[in-house]
Amino acid sequence: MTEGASTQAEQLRLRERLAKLRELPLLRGVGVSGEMARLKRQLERMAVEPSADDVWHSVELARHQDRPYTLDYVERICDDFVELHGDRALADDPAIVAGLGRMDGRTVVLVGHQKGRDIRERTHRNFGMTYPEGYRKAMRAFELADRHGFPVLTLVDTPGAYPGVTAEQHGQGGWIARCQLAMARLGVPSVACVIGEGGSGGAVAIALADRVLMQENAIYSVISPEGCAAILWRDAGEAKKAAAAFKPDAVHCLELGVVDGIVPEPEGGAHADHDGAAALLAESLGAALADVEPIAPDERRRLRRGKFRAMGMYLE
Amino acid sequence: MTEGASTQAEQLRLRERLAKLRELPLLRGVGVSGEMARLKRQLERMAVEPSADDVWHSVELARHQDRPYTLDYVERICDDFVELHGDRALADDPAIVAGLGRMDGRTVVLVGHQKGRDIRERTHRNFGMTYPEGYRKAMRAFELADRHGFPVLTLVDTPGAYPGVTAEQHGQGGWIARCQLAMARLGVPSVACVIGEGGSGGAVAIALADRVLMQENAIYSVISPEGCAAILWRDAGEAKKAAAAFKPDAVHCLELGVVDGIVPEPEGGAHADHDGAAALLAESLGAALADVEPIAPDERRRLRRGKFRAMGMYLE
Amino acid sequence: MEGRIDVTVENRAAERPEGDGKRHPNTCPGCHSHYRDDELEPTLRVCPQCGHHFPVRARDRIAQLADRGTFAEEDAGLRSADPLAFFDLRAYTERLAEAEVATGLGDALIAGAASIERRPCELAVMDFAFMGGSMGSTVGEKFARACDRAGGRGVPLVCVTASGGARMQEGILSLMQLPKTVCAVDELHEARCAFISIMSHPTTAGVLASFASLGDVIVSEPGALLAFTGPRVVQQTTREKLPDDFGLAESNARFGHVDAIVPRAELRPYVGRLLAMFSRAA
Amino acid sequence: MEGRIDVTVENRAAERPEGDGKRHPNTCPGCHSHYRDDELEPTLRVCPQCGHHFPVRARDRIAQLADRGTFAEEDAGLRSADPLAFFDLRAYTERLAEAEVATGLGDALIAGAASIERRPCELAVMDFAFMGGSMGSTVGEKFARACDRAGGRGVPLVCVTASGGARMQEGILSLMQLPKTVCAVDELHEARCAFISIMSHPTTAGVLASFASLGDVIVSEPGALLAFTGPRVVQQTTREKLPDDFGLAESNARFGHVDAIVPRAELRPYVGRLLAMFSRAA
Ligand SMILES: [Zn+2]
Ligand SMILES: [Zn+2]
Repeated sequence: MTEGASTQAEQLRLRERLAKLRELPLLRGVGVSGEMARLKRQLERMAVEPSADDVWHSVELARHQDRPYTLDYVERICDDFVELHGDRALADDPAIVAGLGRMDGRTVVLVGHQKGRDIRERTHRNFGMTYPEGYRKAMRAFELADRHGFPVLTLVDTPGAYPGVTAEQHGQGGWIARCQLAMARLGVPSVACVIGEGGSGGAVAIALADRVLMQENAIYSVISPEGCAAILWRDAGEAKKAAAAFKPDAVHCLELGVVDGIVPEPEGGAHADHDGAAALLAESLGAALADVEPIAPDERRRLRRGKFRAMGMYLE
Repeated sequence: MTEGASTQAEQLRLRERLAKLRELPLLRGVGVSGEMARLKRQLERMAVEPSADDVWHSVELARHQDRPYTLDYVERICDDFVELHGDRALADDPAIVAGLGRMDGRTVVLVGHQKGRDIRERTHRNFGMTYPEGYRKAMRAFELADRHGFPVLTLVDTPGAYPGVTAEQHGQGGWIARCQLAMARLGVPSVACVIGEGGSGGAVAIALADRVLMQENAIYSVISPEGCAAILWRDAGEAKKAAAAFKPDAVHCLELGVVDGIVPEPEGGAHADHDGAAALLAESLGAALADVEPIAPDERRRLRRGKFRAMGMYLE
Repeated sequence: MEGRIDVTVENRAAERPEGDGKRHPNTCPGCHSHYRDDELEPTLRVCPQCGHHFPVRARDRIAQLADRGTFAEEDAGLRSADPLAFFDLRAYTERLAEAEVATGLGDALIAGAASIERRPCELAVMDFAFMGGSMGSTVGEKFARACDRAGGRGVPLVCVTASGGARMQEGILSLMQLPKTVCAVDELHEARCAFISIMSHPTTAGVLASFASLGDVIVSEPGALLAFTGPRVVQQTTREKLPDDFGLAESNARFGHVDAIVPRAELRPYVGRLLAMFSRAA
Repeated sequence: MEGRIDVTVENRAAERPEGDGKRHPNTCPGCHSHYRDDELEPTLRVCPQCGHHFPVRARDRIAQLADRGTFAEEDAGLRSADPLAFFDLRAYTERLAEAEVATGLGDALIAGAASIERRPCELAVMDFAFMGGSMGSTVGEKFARACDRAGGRGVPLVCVTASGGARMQEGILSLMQLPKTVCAVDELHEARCAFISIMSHPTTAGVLASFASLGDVIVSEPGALLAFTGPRVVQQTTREKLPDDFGLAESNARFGHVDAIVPRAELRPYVGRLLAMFSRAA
């Protein structure tokens, strides 16, 4: 790949453009990892509008059956992890994992969606699709974090909240809303990272954080490509076309100000190297946390709200 | 009834003894009602240790089928009342009523157990025996009160929390504990009144208040007389004997420092005159509220905890 | 991935308020009576035969709820942008223009100061006729500003929702209206102002999963569909047998999700009583 | 009142940990093996055949959990009063004296400073052998003081419960130990100290309905009965068909009420890990 002066200039322009869009430090994690080659590759990718193929590649990698899931990262990132179970009311939702973790010599509360690797676990984990009980478990963990001053880390990886009869009857919509509100109210710092599929309401329920990161090949979207295609193209087979239109890839999410930084993945994608992916994720989470920890709790909460209040584009 | 000098002296002694037991104003509501005759009658009753018959009379009146229930009081005490429904998770428990009420030109949050008058309503209200969902509804109302600075009033009238399979599975014990904790944390002032049966954990769940009152013929107890008799006397028929032994009547509860004041009832008991009973209750609730409202929230919370922390008798 | 189940906060054409769209909007789905517009106006668009609640357009709703002449609209000039240059079978900009022409509205939510039963409040009302009441950046921003104004004036916010969900043509930015409006409600809470959420038919997906569920008091109209995922999608994706009243207000009440189901004719005095409860002067 | 259903926070003779009391305490209810005390000691009183967890006396539990020699008991002199001069078939004072002689304990809870896996904590342990582990004023006061000491020293509180409920011989004062211990936990929260609640068999009624359920983390031993109302009373009063695992730890875990079921042999390292999580130095 040639790197002429014009590309350099383009990258610079892009960086400036992104920096203007958001007044937050860019590409947290990328710089920290210190790999100039990777930074270049990523900037190149960003300099050019990702093509429909690029976007679809992200969709495929985000859903790759070998992609690391929350617990794969937890066991690599944490020195110790004690999982907490149950919503104290009705159930323990296996599609969400919550617990206390030791990272860099301190305790954090970690919450994440959990998919299953084999058929049996997939079924058990309900493909990472949460019930209201899962959000209540998450909220209980958030409360614990707030009481003890533990930072909150969330890992987002779900096709979406489960669209079943019982889930609806137990208040799926309401608990997605209340889970967000609980995160908005947190006195402690919080960092979310989309590590695979950031599917709609089920994803954003645990992603209202001080910093929201996204892995290079993760997707974050209001609807699945298939769902979008089925509605707008009246043909679920047009998923690739739909994905290209609504742009769920990390670069576009960064450009739109939805995420604060992109977490690099090892060559070929996170599925190719779980350890490498975990190391890069840990670096990025740590850096993002270090970024928001010095801020006073009330001010941090104000900034957090301000950040989400600023999202969207409209004409006045 | 003769009122010789010795009885007078006895009453005085009793008052002093009670005042020492608790450093709270005594007999709130009695004085306010301004009826010297009733005050005398009550003091007389208190001067003499209530007999087994007196205690059993309370048990019978507390359970009297015509005794006013929470909603009977609400419609007489409140200028307007908007009931709130549901725990936002699973159900609306009809054994607990919660809502916003207008009283003396201001808004309060009112929570109370609700029994039914006829067979159909009794079944619907589950005889005033709550499920965990009922305590969650109460907690939601407490939260609303705290957010908006509304004082909390609770009316206690239950045989106890429902001892059923589903109730257990949904965490009966845990929610009784958490409901108490929610009341302990309240920033707003709170007053509870036992208006009928203060049955065990189901009752105390909503009775952790700044001031706890008890109607003259209400009972407040750790176990039903029948239950106690069945265990200790191995004969549920010995209920009267058991009641005399564990003393669930208002006078004993006041003497033991468990309640802060006794709310007088009309001649013959609350069931004989709902309007009269409501007027006396409203006066007492208002006076108790006025007593705790001027205290700063943090200090009030500290005092509330201190009050309950002081309960119990042991040898050191 | 095999057996993918599609889940979404998006509005679906399938979940239109009056079924498949073949029925005339003034033909009652409950009893099949047919009405002229002027016949339904005096009944607040409630079927005189069977009590079915027909949808109400935003301006009509305001006329039904607010004291005459008190509604002062704000942010009327706000319009949706097209951040993704979204084009499916048609361009998003084209759909927007068409919706504006058809409804006379700038987007799916109107907001402004009002008084209801002589109590001042901020009033925000959604209109399903504008692209299925879908929530994009403009709806989110207008709702958030309504929270700010309520907080600033120290009055309650009353909001009537009617929405198929997030507006997928704005992609991820439409999803971000969930946390955005949640944050706005949190700020309203901090200002100690009440939020009365009135869910009308249908209140679903992204709107149900954000501000609509955060009311201090949540009220619904009879028969309204209140569901994160609508019955058709649930049925299609899970093959479960659906209860007859799946997702309806009555089912939501039974499961503890709404404080009251209030028939339209009683809504105004009911809200008036609530505003009195939350009045600061009192 | 007709059809009265009896509900209570009281311990019932019927709900003894080892059934009807006819079985020898060292005969395993799971596999009917019989053991001498010295056979069960090395296994921490867990049946080597089937894994059944026999009850553990308070001092044995402390020996199992705390680092050797670190437990420093406090409030050992506290004794129950007899506020009601309670007399049923026998006097309460007589029952107390008998329990003290039989168990060598002042009441049903022991508390004091300790360290577990070299982490300092406050440790409170209940003993079912003392009047069914029932909670009267002394148990309530000792638990509350343990909260205070934990808060004062800035260390977590670890509490092992085993209780049939409130002690009815103290009447309403025993019920008041519920709000009292709840307030004590609230103060512990305010001091930002952790509370690790370990529920052993049985943790029921008033203890479950107060402090035991308020742990930051709630752990149970396998097979423990954790119920507000025990199976026999539920069966008698409601005539419902009870599930086989009614009220057991495993059922509680399924319904989301406990964070983990930890076999006794793993309890000490598990608590050690939790203490590390909540350690302030870290
Ligand atoms: Zn009709
Ligand atoms: Zn065995």
